[in-house]
Amino acid sequence: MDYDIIVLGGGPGGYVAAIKAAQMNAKTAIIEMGNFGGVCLNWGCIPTKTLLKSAKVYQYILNSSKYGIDIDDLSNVNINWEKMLQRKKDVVKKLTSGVEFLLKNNKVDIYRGFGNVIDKNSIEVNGNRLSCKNIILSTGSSPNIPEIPGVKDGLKSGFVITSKEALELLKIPEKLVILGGGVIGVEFATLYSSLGTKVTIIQNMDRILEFMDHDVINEMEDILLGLGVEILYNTSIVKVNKTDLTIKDKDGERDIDADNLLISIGRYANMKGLEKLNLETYRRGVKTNEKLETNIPGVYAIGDLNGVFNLAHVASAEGIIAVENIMGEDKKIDYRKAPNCIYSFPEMAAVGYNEVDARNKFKDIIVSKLPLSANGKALAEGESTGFIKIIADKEYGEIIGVHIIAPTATDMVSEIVTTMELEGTIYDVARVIHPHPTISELVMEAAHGAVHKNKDT
Amino acid sequence: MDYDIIVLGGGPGGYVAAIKAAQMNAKTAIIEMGNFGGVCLNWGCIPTKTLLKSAKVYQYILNSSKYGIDIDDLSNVNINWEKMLQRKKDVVKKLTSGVEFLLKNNKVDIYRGFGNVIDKNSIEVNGNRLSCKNIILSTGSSPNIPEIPGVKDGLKSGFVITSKEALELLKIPEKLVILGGGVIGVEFATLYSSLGTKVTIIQNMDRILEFMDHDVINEMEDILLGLGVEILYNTSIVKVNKTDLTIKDKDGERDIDADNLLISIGRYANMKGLEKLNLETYRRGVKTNEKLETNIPGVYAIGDLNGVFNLAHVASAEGIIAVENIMGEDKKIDYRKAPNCIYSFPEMAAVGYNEVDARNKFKDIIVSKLPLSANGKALAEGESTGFIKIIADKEYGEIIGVHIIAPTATDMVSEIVTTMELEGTIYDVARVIHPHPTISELVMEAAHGAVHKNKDT
Amino acid sequence: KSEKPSLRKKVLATPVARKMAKDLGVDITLVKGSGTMGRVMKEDIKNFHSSDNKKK
Ligand SMILES: Cc1cc2nc3c(=O)[nH]c(=O)nc-3n(C[C@H](O)[C@H](O)[C@H](O)COP(=O)(O)OP(=O)(O)OC[C@H]3O[C@@H](n4cnc5c(N)ncnc54)[C@H](O)[C@@H]3O)c2cc1C
Ligand SMILES: Cc1cc2nc3c(=O)[nH]c(=O)nc-3n(C[C@H](O)[C@H](O)[C@H](O)COP(=O)(O)OP(=O)(O)OC[C@H]3O[C@@H](n4cnc5c(N)ncnc54)[C@H](O)[C@@H]3O)c2cc1C
Repeated sequence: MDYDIIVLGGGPGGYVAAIKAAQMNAKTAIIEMGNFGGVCLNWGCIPTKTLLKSAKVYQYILNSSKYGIDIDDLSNVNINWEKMLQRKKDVVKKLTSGVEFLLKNNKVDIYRGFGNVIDKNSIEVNGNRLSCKNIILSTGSSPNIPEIPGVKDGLKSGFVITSKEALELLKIPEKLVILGGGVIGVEFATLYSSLGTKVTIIQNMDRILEFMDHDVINEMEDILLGLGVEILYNTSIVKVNKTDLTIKDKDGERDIDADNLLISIGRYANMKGLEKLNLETYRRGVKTNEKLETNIPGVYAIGDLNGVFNLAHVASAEGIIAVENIMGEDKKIDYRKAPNCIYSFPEMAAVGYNEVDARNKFKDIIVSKLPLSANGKALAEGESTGFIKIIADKEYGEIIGVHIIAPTATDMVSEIVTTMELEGTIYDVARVIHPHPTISELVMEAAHGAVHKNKDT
Repeated sequence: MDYDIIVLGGGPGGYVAAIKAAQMNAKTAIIEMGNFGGVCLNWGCIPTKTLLKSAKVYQYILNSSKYGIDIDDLSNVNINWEKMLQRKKDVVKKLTSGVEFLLKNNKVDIYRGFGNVIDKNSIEVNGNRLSCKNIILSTGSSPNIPEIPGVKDGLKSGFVITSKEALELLKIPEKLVILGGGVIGVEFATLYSSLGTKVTIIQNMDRILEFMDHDVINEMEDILLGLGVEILYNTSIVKVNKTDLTIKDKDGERDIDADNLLISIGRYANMKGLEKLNLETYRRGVKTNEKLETNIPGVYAIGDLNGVFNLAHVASAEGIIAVENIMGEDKKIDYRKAPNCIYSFPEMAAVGYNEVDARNKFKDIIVSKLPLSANGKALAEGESTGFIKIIADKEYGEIIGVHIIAPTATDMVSEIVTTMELEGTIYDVARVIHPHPTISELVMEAAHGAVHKNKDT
Repeated sequence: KSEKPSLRKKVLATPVARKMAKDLGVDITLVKGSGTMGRVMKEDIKNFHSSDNKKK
């Protein structure tokens, strides 16, 4: 046996798993055909957030008068797109080389090339066959491309793009159409409309962000409209032409033009190189149990490949759990305690049940919601759009869901995830002395509100 | 008896106490001679943070090129000081009227005027004597003024100012000298140096932020120096002249000039109107026990008046505990779980023990520290100055102190305060799935680091 | 001094577990915790209670 564990794919699932394995003294190898960090560091989480920060600064400049700063003529302010992209490249480079350093430092053997799984104990890479006791598959996902006439030609000509190309356009489009109002669609709508692009989202149902809490959906729609984004509901694309597209809604068909059409309608699991394993799959990817094991003993599937949550931190958490299980521990993943975020302006962060699901699942729940406009720090920051909503079960007051829209929502939600991990209640959170003035005081006040409501009934 | 509880002073201690009392069905009155919200809403927490946000936006504009935004000529960018002050006024007004609304809404009787305490069961206001079973004193604090020759005249002429005047200067000073390198001094140094003022801090010892963790002190010094602030250590003011001052250090005396001298060397408890009670006091104010009761049964003292921590959220927490104790519950304040913050660029937030105190108090501790430059979100934001440091006791891994310098530190620290409230350990926090990319991931990673260190030894 | 031997050791438990133990009359010090560092979780109280009931 060459290795105790071979990890296939060096994204946030794979590289975290490999480091964990090595730290637990397993002889470990990782195989990566592209760049370490996978989609997340190279074309996902990090590059989008880097550009979004630039867009946020640009928005501050456009709105500076509100803060008491006068700019004589806004035509003096210009986006230097090349520089923005360069900053993104620099950040990505720093982080990906950091990952490679960490892998080497932890004595993980690195193989660069396409890994072809021969059977559950061997993988071929660059003509060499490596043997191993266990395999962790973390090959990630790729964007779905719909079968719409003209899309293939559009992809070739560069008119149709995926999130990857949207991060390295030669120039900022004047008009961008986004097919799909999920998290990625919403983030790109935020990014480009903040930079001055006229953005249209085409959505095949009557709302965006399908699985989110309805209050989040409603507020996020308002936020996007406020940025000037147009959202076409119950609309589909019939045909993609050279520089425009034909859409269809209940009133019939019409053409709209665009500089680019961004496709963001979900992702499919990367199964290339895994064919020989005969893995059991389901709609979203490779089927796994709570321990992240596939139908083949000793073979684990983590991250976007199993498709439960397409989120980097979930991939990493799964990677650690898979390794711990291989090393003889008995660990399970609890997807209810995995937060999800949107890096819009303001940000959205949520964890646990949304209100409707909570009502269906629990006998009695308490819902407490407060607007950001009731918060001193939010007013001081001049950013008081948003809310915090806490959902607790009535019996013990245990927190089972939280939904936050706030400028720092993504950093705030960790308080709640930690509380849920420790089975904390609204009574606990209401008592915690939150610093003043902070937006996180609203968490405390919403918890107070929940305690009150529970008394009344 | 007119009232179950009379609250004297309508700051964040008093108004929160009054509302809590009314909500617990006590017949409650509040007496306030100035504006509701006290120092905090009117001349403290809120106005400073409002101006600091404007200053932060100004800094973004000055540094926009780093984010890929070119401004042709920075002379086109001008601070409109009047507008900045107006925004501050608007925010303050909104919040103070909100407080008054809340008091009325909760059926608290409001008396406007100076309250003179006659004895432990009666207070005189506007010539009326109100009787009550319990009194909660929350008269707050005022800035210390040192007995330096020329200071009194300087205060009259407007050359010497306190934090209150520093929030409504007619123009931004070109040169500001700040006496005292505590939290308030550091925040005003941040504010004015960000707006272009040449700031000098005069400190009578060899470091700023006396009681903070030494890593915080060192990093904060670097941050201030980076903003162009000059810090004169082991220096004192000998004499204040009309437009300059004479300072003294080990090399002797010399004159430095300034547009203003800001005094921020701590605050003293407001005892006016309390004389007849014969309250026991100590160096920092009125002496209280863990239940917030003074030496006089039925009389409680909260907030800056007892001076344990001069922090608004501590005042509010004490107010609630005082009320609960009056209403027959048995509650105690735990100051170790009260966070403290500095709204510098980046922010600082801490809770619990600093490293040196932790070493003295506990037999064995674990310290885990990570720089912000190791964090993807911080790099994406272009704001990677700072660190997070977790201190845990070795036996259970319970978290006993955390020190954070980060752009969102003040919102991040609540995760740790909650963890401490729930007696969480480094093992728990390390397992919590923190969203990616966020700065709060560093909390998880520092906890991981602590777990590792604990294994090694 | 040794009236409550089970209280000698500090029990790490979640707020929900503590409340549930109180409601169900379970002595939390007797429950083996499944959480990190042996923290007693609500699941542990539930399991302890139902197996306790079966014994009776
Ligand atoms: C635009 C965008 C923004 C996003 N933003 C966020 C966000 O803010 N937060 C968040 O949590 N998630 C975000 N995501 C999702 C996140 O990027 C993914 O969930 C995450 O990257 C999944 O990690 P993974 O390790 O499973 O797979 P991937 O990151 O896809 O990595 C898989 C790796 O395996 C390699 N590989 C595949 N097959 C083979 C093979 N046969 N041999 C060798 N190597 C192989 C690939 O080259 C790749 O490097 C975003 C995604 C996109 C597209
Ligand atoms: C510049 C500055 C910035 C600050 N920033 C922060 C921060 O960011 N975060 C933080 O937590 N803390 C901050 N503080 C501290 C915070 O403001 C105080 O800790 C807080 O206001 C104390 O609340 P209090 O209710 O005890 O007293 P106060 O806020 O001082 O209120 C006392 C009230 O009592 C009234 N009063 C007094 N005597 C009488 C009487 N005899 N009759 C009738 N009315 C009376 C006064 O008019 C006043 O309204 C800051 C302070 C300053 C000066």
